Amino acid sequence: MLDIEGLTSHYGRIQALDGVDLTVGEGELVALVGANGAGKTTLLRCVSGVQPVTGGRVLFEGKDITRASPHTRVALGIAQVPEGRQMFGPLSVEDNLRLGAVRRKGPKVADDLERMYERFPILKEKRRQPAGTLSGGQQQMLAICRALMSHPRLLLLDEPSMGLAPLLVREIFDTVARLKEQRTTLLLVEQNAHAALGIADRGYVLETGRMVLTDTGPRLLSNDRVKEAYLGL
Amino acid sequence: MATIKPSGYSKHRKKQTYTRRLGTRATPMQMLFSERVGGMGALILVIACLPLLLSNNYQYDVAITMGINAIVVVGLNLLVGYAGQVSLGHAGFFALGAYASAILTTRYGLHGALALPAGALGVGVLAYLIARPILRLSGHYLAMATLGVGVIIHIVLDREAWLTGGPDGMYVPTIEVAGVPLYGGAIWYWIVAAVLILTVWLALNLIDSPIGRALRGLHGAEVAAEVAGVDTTHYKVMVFVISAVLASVAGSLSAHFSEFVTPDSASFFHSILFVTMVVFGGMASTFGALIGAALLTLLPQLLADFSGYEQMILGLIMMLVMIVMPRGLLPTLVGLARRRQREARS
Amino acid sequence: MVKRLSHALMVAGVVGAAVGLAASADAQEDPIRVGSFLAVTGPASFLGDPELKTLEMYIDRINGAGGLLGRPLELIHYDTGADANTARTFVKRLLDEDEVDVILGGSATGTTMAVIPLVERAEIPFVSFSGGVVVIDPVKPWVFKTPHTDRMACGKIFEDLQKRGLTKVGLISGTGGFGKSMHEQCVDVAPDYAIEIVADETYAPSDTDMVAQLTKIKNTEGLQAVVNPGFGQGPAIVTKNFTQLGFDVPLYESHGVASKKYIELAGEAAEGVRLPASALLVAERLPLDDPQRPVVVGYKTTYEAVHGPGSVSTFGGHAYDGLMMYKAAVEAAGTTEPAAVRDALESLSGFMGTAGRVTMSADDHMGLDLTAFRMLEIRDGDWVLVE
Amino acid sequence: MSLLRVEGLGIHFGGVQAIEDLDFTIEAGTIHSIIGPNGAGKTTLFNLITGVYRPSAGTILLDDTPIAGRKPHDLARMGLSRTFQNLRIMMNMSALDNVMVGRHLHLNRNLLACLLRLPPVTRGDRAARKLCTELMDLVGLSAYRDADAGSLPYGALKRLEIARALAAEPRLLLLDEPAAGLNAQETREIDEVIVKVARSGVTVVLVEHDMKLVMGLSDHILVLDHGRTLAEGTPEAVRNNPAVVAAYLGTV
Amino acid sequence: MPPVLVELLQFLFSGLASGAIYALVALGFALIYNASHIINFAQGEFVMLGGMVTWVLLSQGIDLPLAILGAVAVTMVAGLALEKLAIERARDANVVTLIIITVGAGIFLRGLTSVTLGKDLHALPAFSGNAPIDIAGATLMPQSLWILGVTAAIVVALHVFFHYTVVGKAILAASHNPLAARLVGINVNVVLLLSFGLSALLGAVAGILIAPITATHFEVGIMLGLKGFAAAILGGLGSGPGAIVGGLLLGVIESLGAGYISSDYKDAIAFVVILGVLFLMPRGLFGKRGTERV
Repeated sequence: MLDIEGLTSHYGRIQALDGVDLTVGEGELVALVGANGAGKTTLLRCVSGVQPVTGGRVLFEGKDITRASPHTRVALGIAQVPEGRQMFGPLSVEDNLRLGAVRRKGPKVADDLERMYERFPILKEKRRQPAGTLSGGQQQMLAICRALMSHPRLLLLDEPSMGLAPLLVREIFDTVARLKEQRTTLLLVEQNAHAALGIADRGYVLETGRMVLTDTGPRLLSNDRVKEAYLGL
Repeated sequence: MATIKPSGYSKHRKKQTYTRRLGTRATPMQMLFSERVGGMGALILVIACLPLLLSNNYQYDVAITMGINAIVVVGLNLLVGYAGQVSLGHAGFFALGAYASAILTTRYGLHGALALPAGALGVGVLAYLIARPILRLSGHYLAMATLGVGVIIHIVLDREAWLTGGPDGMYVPTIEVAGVPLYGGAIWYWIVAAVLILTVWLALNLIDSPIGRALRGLHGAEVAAEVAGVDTTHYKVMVFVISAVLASVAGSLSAHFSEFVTPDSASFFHSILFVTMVVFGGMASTFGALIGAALLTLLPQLLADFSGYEQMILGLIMMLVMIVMPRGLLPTLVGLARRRQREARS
Repeated sequence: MVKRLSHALMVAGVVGAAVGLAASADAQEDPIRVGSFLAVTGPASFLGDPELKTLEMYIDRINGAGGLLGRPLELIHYDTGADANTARTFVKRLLDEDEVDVILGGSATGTTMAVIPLVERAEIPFVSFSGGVVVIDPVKPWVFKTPHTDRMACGKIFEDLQKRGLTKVGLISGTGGFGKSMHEQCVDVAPDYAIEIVADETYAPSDTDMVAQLTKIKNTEGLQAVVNPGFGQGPAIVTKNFTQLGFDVPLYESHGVASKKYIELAGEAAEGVRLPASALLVAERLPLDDPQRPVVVGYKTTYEAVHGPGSVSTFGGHAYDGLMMYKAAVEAAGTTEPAAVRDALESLSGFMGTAGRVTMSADDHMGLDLTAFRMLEIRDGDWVLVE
Repeated sequence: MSLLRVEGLGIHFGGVQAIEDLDFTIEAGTIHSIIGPNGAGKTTLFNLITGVYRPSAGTILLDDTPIAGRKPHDLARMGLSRTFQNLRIMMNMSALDNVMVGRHLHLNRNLLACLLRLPPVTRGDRAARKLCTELMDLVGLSAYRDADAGSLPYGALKRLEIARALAAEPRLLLLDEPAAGLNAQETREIDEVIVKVARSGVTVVLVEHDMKLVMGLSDHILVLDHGRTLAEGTPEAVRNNPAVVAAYLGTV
Repeated sequence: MPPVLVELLQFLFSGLASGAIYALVALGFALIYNASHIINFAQGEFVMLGGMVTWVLLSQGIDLPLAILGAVAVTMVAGLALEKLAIERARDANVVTLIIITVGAGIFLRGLTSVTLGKDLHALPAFSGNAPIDIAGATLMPQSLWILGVTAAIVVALHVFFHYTVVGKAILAASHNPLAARLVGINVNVVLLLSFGLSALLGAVAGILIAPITATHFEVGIMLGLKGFAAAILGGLGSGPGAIVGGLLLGVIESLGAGYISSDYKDAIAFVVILGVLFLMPRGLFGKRGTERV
């Protein structure tokens, strides 16, 4: 579904990605792990089109989208839950959700809204409140729901558990697992490599802008090099 | 009280040989390229050689105006560029300095050499009084408040005709030192040059000191600077007063040199012009400020022959330069040069 | 990158062209250099604009007729934007770089005053187009001026009030240089005409509404007339607000609004407004035997032929007078040598300009008297002589 | 005598009571952790202690001196220092200069001396530069000595904050989620740094979600929930407290 | 009614009419600020263009309503061009740089207008005549009613736009968090373009409404732009209600200041009041007050 070939990206003079290859198949959950500054977030930003690509290609369902604008990518079915939630703080919870569907037309938006509220009743309860007043965990739920409102075929999740208490971390991973069961294709970036690789079909390890390892989730979990570097074992 | 002795912390610490920036003295080559030595040297050289190119009073006039503007802009750069506090009202302080000199000499018979520091002192006190409430504001609110202060100063200077001569301005008598009247481009060129060199030297010193780091620090992350013990309000007020005093000194020089003052020197557009000079040359770059002041003083003179089209061209140049080089001339050029150097090396 | 480069090239091109133009300026053959600095932009642009147009037009005509003393005139002009500091720098440029033989200009009193020390030191004759009495009082050896003074305008208005038996006057003045200066002169000469200022308000030149000030004036006990020293858009707004509030006393404007533009801007509200102005505005209505008629009709026809009917203003006339006075002085002196021209200007006698008959002397560098002003009234959208 | 004592502390924003009636003490020379679910008020508590916020109720005593409502820079003078959960790095300066700002209070800040660059200023700066470089080495930033702060990766910036806080030679150091966003390897390094700092006699207060780090380091843990104390005690006691497990850790 | 009250009423009328114009200009500032966090110092030039282009079209013999539409269209094109050619290319520059760019744009537009349309003052005819309306002894021009009415209509329209349409909400979203807006598929460039277009529209309308009262020329936007900025700040940047209240308040303060205190110092009085408000409420009357999260 998603093919990244030889992707290169720079922040000013600093090279963030250096010839990265990555593939996500239909219905797969792929985890991307690596140290801070390895370029994981940059990679997701490149896929969403909010970070300029200086080399290589991004293919979505075989179509070259390297130069496509972010909003056409959303229309094509790529949605991202960004690092740090990125709420529209002063807007209400419901407005945040509706804006998730900004690229879609038709009356079905209301149905989707109900479905999201069913999944996380707390959001329904607070739907008139400004999103900025929610707790970190609720914001993370909202961020996921907002991304789902666009009916993505590929969902990019950037550090969904960052800064959350253990209980919430578990809930987030449950949600991710549930999305996977519903055949949503997922690309997950996580600091919490153990948890991420635990539920992933396949994993990639990124190190200072280069892809150094790829394998199935369980095999990476038992890989000594990964253990040493990221799992603290 | 517990103190940290980092050297005792780590067993694994390798023996450090400190690089050139630390502890020991810099090599002569590094000295040459450092801002303080190399930059000051270049500035003095340019100032010393420029008169060779100046053939008449008008050209001296332009050069002197550059110098006077540069004094304001170096000061304003401390506030806007380094400390990150916008001011759209500094022409007000400039004009107050000019009027202080004009009024104290004509109406109270004070000597110009005394009127200048007296004006600077007055402006310093005024700036100190308004700085505290104003600098609680930030961003565009601060811009508005400083703009308001400038406008109020402008209106007062314009309306109180009994003291200031009103909208038509007032004359300032020629200063005499030991019976010699200070008149003419050549004399004022050197006076302004001396003050400018002193200003630049003080500014460079200040920036590279604990106070300078505090200023840059509160610009970069105000709360972090505050918890590191930087009394941010105190330093904002300090740098606001310093920049206002420099503007006042430049205003006094301008009054005595041009022997005429007008309330227009307090106008909003004059303030904008000063800020434009800071940004043009490059924020947080003292030599950038000098270049910005020089270029924007020269520009209207160059455009004077495009009768009718000056405004269009001036506006266009302002936009283009800022779009192409948002960081300003000097930092952009230095960045380019560095990149070229790196590329050459690799 | 290409885009950026092209931007940079454009900037470089503009600067380069500027330098080139400056360098080519002295290529011509021994012309008489007429320097000028006018407020072509900025708040006084309606002064500077017709002044510059007049200078350009008449210098072409003089050159077309063989020049002055057989030499062509060359106009070197800089726009001051009405800023005094800019004016100073440009006058230095005129004096030192362009080495002009005479300076004509200074649209406003402020810019004129700012440059007087420079021309006095340089000893170059300077004819100003500004209205303030301070320009020539006290007399400065090298400085002359063409328009009537604001003091005279006040006198003319008060004279008219006296004739109508009105003594209690409300003033509403612009805070610009012109309004401020005329306000002072009016307050100063009022006692001479037994006029009492009963209300005294101001407005800023860029204000959009003067109802508050006029309401205060209207509510002043015993008010018999309102006088509005000021120029630009302000007086037109004052006039409209004046009508809106339903005043039942006459409104006097100053010579600062003496152009058709004022009537156009104020519309019907201008009906019945009186103002002192030069004969130029009523050129065709002057009696055929009026000695000023040929001059004003001539200038008006020439100007309007180029810039459209109704475009003439007294401000352009000031520039015409200045240029023609210089021409007369050079012809009288037979040289452009500054001191000789200065002396010739000072001894100019009976020169007929658009402002009136000019007779200079060592202690009068304007040479006009009150008779040069005509009292006009606006009727049916046109000027009418009151006398 | 405890180093820091908090009594009846409370603050509300608009209608929301973020911290309510909070009491606790911190003994000198210990590592003290504050944990709790998101929105429990941990960062708010830090902001109250360091003077960023002014409490609506209660007192904070440092060495028995009330400090509630004092400006952060005053508190820095009294030996308080902290890092930020959302990094507050001076991106317009070099990494080393960031640490040098932390050294501010120990340097000559006389305006005249700075303007004229008198010897005390240059001497002080030289010594400070040496010390700050050593601090950067200590937290593992040797590679970034001459770098601009803007070019440092996230993990390095977290350490830079710690180095800056240490440069002030604090008695009480408050670390707000020092391990958030770090991987296991990096977390382990931060862990070592904290131990070193604590061993040198600095009292450390820690807000952190990484339970392994918290349990391993802390002498004492305070668990907050909805701005109130949920539990308090040794790591062992907290781990076995059923209320904590229910509200925060979940069934293990 | 006692004369004192009639006088007060008269001051209020005149203050509200000027204030409504300031409010429209301030709304233009707020719109662009909301979408981009830029203060557009060329806003006053939109006001100028509205009046000047209407005059040009009228002088070509075009009917007033058509001339107004034409002027609004031309001004909007100028606004869109400013965004497309300048702002979009300099989005990441800092506040002061952007201020300089928009100031430069203002100077350029003034220069362009003076070169193409001349430097003369021009009058526009009042929309419904010049017969003053008497209300309880105080008078009001029909044009002032137009100003107040159109301003009210625009305020209502903007309210509906931002609270009940997805496009309006998308603008708010993009203003608050551009990254997130791009990630949910909002075309941020279109939002920016839209806000510059809208803001140019507001400016043009203000310029057309006031031109019959004050006349128009190529520099008329300088002071109105500055007053609009002051009003926007007074109300609290980015707040719609703030811009309106700020504008009306500024107009009334000026009018009362000129009437009761000193006409010489009426502008200074207005600025003193604004400074006073800012000292007490550093984010203006309606600005977001939330404490910064650290």
